[in-house]
Amino acid sequence: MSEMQSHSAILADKPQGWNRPAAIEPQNEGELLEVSMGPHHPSTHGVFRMDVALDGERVIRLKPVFGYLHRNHEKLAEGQSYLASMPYTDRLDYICPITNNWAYALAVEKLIGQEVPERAEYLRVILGELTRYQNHASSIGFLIQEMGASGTPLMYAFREREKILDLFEELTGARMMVNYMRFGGCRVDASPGWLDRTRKVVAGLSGFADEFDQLLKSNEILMARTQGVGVLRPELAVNAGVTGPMLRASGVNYDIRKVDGYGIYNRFNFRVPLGDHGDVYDRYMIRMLEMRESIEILNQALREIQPGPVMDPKAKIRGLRPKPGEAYGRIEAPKGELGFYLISDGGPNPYRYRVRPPSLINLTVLEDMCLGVNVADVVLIFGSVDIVLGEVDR
Amino acid sequence: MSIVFYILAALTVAGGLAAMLLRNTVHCALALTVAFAGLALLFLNLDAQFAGFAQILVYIGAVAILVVFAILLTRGSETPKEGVYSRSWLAGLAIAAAVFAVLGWAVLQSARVLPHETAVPAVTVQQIGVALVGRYVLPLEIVAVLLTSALIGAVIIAIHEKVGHEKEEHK
Amino acid sequence: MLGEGIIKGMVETAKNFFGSYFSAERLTTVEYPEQRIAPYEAARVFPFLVFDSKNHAGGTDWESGLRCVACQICEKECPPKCIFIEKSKDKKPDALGRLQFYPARFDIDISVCMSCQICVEVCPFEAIKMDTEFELSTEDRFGGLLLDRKQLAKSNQYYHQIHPAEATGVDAKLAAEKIKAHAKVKITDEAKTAAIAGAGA
Amino acid sequence: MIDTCDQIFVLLQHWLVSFLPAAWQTAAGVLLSVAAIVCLFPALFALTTVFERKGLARIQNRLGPNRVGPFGFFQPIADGIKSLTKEDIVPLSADAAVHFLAPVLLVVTVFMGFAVLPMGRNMVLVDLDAGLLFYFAMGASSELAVFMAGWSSRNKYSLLGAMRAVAQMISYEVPLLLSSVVVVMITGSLSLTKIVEAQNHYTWGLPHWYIFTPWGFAGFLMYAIATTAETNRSPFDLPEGESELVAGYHTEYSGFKFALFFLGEYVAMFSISGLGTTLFLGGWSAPFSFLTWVPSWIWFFSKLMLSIFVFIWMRGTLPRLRQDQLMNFAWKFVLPMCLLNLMVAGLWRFMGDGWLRWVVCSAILLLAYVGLGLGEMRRQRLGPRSYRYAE
Repeated sequence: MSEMQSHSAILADKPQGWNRPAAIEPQNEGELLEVSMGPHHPSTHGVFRMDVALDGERVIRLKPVFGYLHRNHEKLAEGQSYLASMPYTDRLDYICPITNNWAYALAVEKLIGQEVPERAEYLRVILGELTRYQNHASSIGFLIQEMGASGTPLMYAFREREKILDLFEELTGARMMVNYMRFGGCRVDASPGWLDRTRKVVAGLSGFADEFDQLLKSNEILMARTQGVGVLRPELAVNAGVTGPMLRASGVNYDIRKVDGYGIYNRFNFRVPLGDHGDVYDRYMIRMLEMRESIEILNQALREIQPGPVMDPKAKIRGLRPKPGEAYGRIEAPKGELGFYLISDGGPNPYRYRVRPPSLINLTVLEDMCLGVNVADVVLIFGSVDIVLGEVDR
Repeated sequence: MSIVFYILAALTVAGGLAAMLLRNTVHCALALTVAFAGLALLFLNLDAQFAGFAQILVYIGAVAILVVFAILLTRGSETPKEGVYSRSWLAGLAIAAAVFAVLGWAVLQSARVLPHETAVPAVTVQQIGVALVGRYVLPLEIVAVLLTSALIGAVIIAIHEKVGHEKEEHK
Repeated sequence: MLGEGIIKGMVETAKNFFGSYFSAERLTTVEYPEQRIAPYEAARVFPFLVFDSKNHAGGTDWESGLRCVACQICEKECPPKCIFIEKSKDKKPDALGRLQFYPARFDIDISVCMSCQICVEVCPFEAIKMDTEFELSTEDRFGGLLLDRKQLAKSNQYYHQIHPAEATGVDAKLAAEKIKAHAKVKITDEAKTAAIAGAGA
Repeated sequence: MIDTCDQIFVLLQHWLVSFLPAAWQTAAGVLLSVAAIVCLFPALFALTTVFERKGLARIQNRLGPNRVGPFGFFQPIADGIKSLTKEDIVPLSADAAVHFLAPVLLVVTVFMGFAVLPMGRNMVLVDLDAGLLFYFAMGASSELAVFMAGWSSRNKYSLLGAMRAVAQMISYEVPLLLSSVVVVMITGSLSLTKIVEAQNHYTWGLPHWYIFTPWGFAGFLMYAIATTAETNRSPFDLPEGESELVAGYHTEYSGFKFALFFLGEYVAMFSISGLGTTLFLGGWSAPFSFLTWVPSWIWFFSKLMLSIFVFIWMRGTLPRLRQDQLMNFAWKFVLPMCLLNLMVAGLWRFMGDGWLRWVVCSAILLLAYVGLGLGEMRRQRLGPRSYRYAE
């Protein structure tokens, strides 16, 4: 009871202009059913907790509680060399380690002024888009799983993901903890055989997207469950710093691949799908459409990639001592804007190391989307945010 | 009067008593279900299949569930501290006695009118149906209209309450 | 609408149901203990120490053939700090014939190791490599997972077996270095004699 | 010979009973049949669990259980031993008596339903005049068991699950009854044996099953929807929706009591599929007149297993509805369709033979289906969307 009151006190303290939906006043405080969903609830993607106050099955209050998976990532990184943090970035968003590597490498390269050879850039794009594809596929799978489809779409997604992970393993030696990128390129070169196998896998990916569409796109139950549920208005999304497919599903055209054109993204032709409603269905569909755009980029990259070095021969791997300064490297990770902010004081370790995790920042709007909905929709909205607890808690 | 009748009667009465005397309201409701079941079994014992099964379907399947639902929705499942017995028990007793008197009178009246038959009449469902829409169609329709209007009334009351709450919320 | 989406989905699952009996594309499961897939050459699990069985010191045992010279770079660079090295007091000749320290103790706690391969990358002596052995479960949670240098030592042949292409490259590189070093030694020797001769003259 | 095969279980029972004194024969016969049902359906349950797991696995491109016995078929035995030997945990604050009674009551009521199901020619335990009513009375009582389980556990998830389950079962009881009533209207009897007999005729080798009439088809669809909801199967499995409520009303049950719930659920599925078979799919009658030599019980059980297969198939495909959508669906779509179907069945009865009644009845039902469905979708603003691209 006291916790509830203290929570309403926090609500009252929210700054003006936050555009929070009018807090729903329960008819009778005593009749609220307080349920602590998590940290070992089946649908919280690991160890996440939601303190939910229910009036019947309607959500009156929702307080996200995280930190159960806190591993002190940022402080650890400040105590060790620049290189030693690279394998730890794999473990942030462990569904898509490649993009984490990329963002960190980008930040350090900015800090030390390092150039990246062209073939390495192509490899980064290929791996990054494969990562995006498998992340979107499995996140949709998890979403439908939470809707109660006994895991069928998830298993299909994992079947495709398996093929992509096999490619990762062949190239980098590990399926998930790839530790692939280095400051100034990539760790190992891709063999022509690997590129051929990748082309073969990519050729099969659109068939999988079609299968997924066939299975779910026009399913009436899916529409009934997701359309109009968990609407995120574009103003709120922008104010809260939401990025990635979630922001684009709310209709805001913001894709860092287009905005920054980091790496060599401005060489590729691809479109950015936008949603008009900002509900769970839009988030689902935007991910589906982005998967198809990823296939486009992959086809172009695999066509254009040329032989060459994958690592700048002058680049130092270990013993980096950047000049004092700061750098912010950001990429369009599958979940949103992933940024690494580094301050160097000239020493071998970063003075400050900060991650901007898209999962955490996208999660901050959870309560706003969940107020007033049925408790069954909470897990759905939560699933549509697409988070990985490793990145939220770090 | 066979031994089965006495067992069933004892079950029914025990269920009824427990429904009155138990402290936990949900237990009371469950005990009431036992009484309903006993009654249904009594009907079956009399070879009145339709009445017996209808009793189970309606009373156990619907009424008992509605009772427990109502208890849960009003948060009555916790045992009140000040005891479960109503202070106006005297009035309740009077009403119960009056109802009992009326029922007893009716039973005695009908017993006098009906001829004493030893053989149990075999009543099929079809006969019941024909009787309901034939000879007793008027009472059936009256009851139906009454129930429907009660249903509509309940819905109207519920809608009014909900609208009122929403207005308060908007303020 | 009106249920045709549901029927479409049902058709799709039926296709997958029957497809899984015929198409290996669909049924990707490998029944692990009975069926195994060969690990990729790049696969990495935990590090091991390479020793040359026919080595410079003339010995064939693992101890004298270890390439590691206890420079402790890997210990320093290891992100989770799972490597512990104790430098020897005395020196032994290394692969190039130079006198070097050797690890008196070299422990890796594989319960801490995260298989990141950074030790391999930073090692200038090609002494530490990644193994592909993954069935390492043990009943002893602490002692059993703390590998000492004897457990870590694997022969160069083994290295060739698990990473053939990479090992060949490493061997070639080492051989080139050896030739270079010998040449250097010769040059320095010649220079020395020349200097002595010069001094004499 | 064919007759012997057909009646083999009946003859077996008579033969076994004939060893007893005449006074005991009736009672012994009943006991024997009860024992047969009580043994058969749990065995079928065990088989179904393994089929379900393997079938779902194949739908999801997995292998499914394959470790215990050949192709994993001894898995249910292992599961059974496990659940028997597991500790029976009763939460400290639970209402112990009610907590214990709930699974027992559930299993008892669920098994009672089989008493009136004709599983073959002359194979019915009690041929009640009001058989259908008996069946529904038993089905309705199982709701109480679910409520007792949820309430007595003193767990919020259990209680929410129980409330959902009971609300759902009550709501779908109405369409279930109404969709069955059409059959009663046409047959003019509540006795399930008479209903099967009425369907056991053939024209041009094709059977007169009720599903092959417009009202029967519509009734069967509504019945199928209602049974799926009634047995808490996907897509109506909200009461145990694990992503929301962990396990619903049996969250706090472990060991053998949990196994009883599991058993009760599956046996309810069998019995309600059996009833659907009896009402709409001709019960034990053969699908073609030239196949009537196959024993009747084989037809009954193959139809039963077919419906179980469809249950599993749906579970592998469909996501779950939400509580309010479930209720809306019941009251705004299934119920009106059932009521309309009642009228159509009356029309069918009084229009007499001829093609006209086929056209009229089908047209009415089809129009109502499309109209109601589209109207509902439009009202809730559901539908496929198109997306724009930013270049």
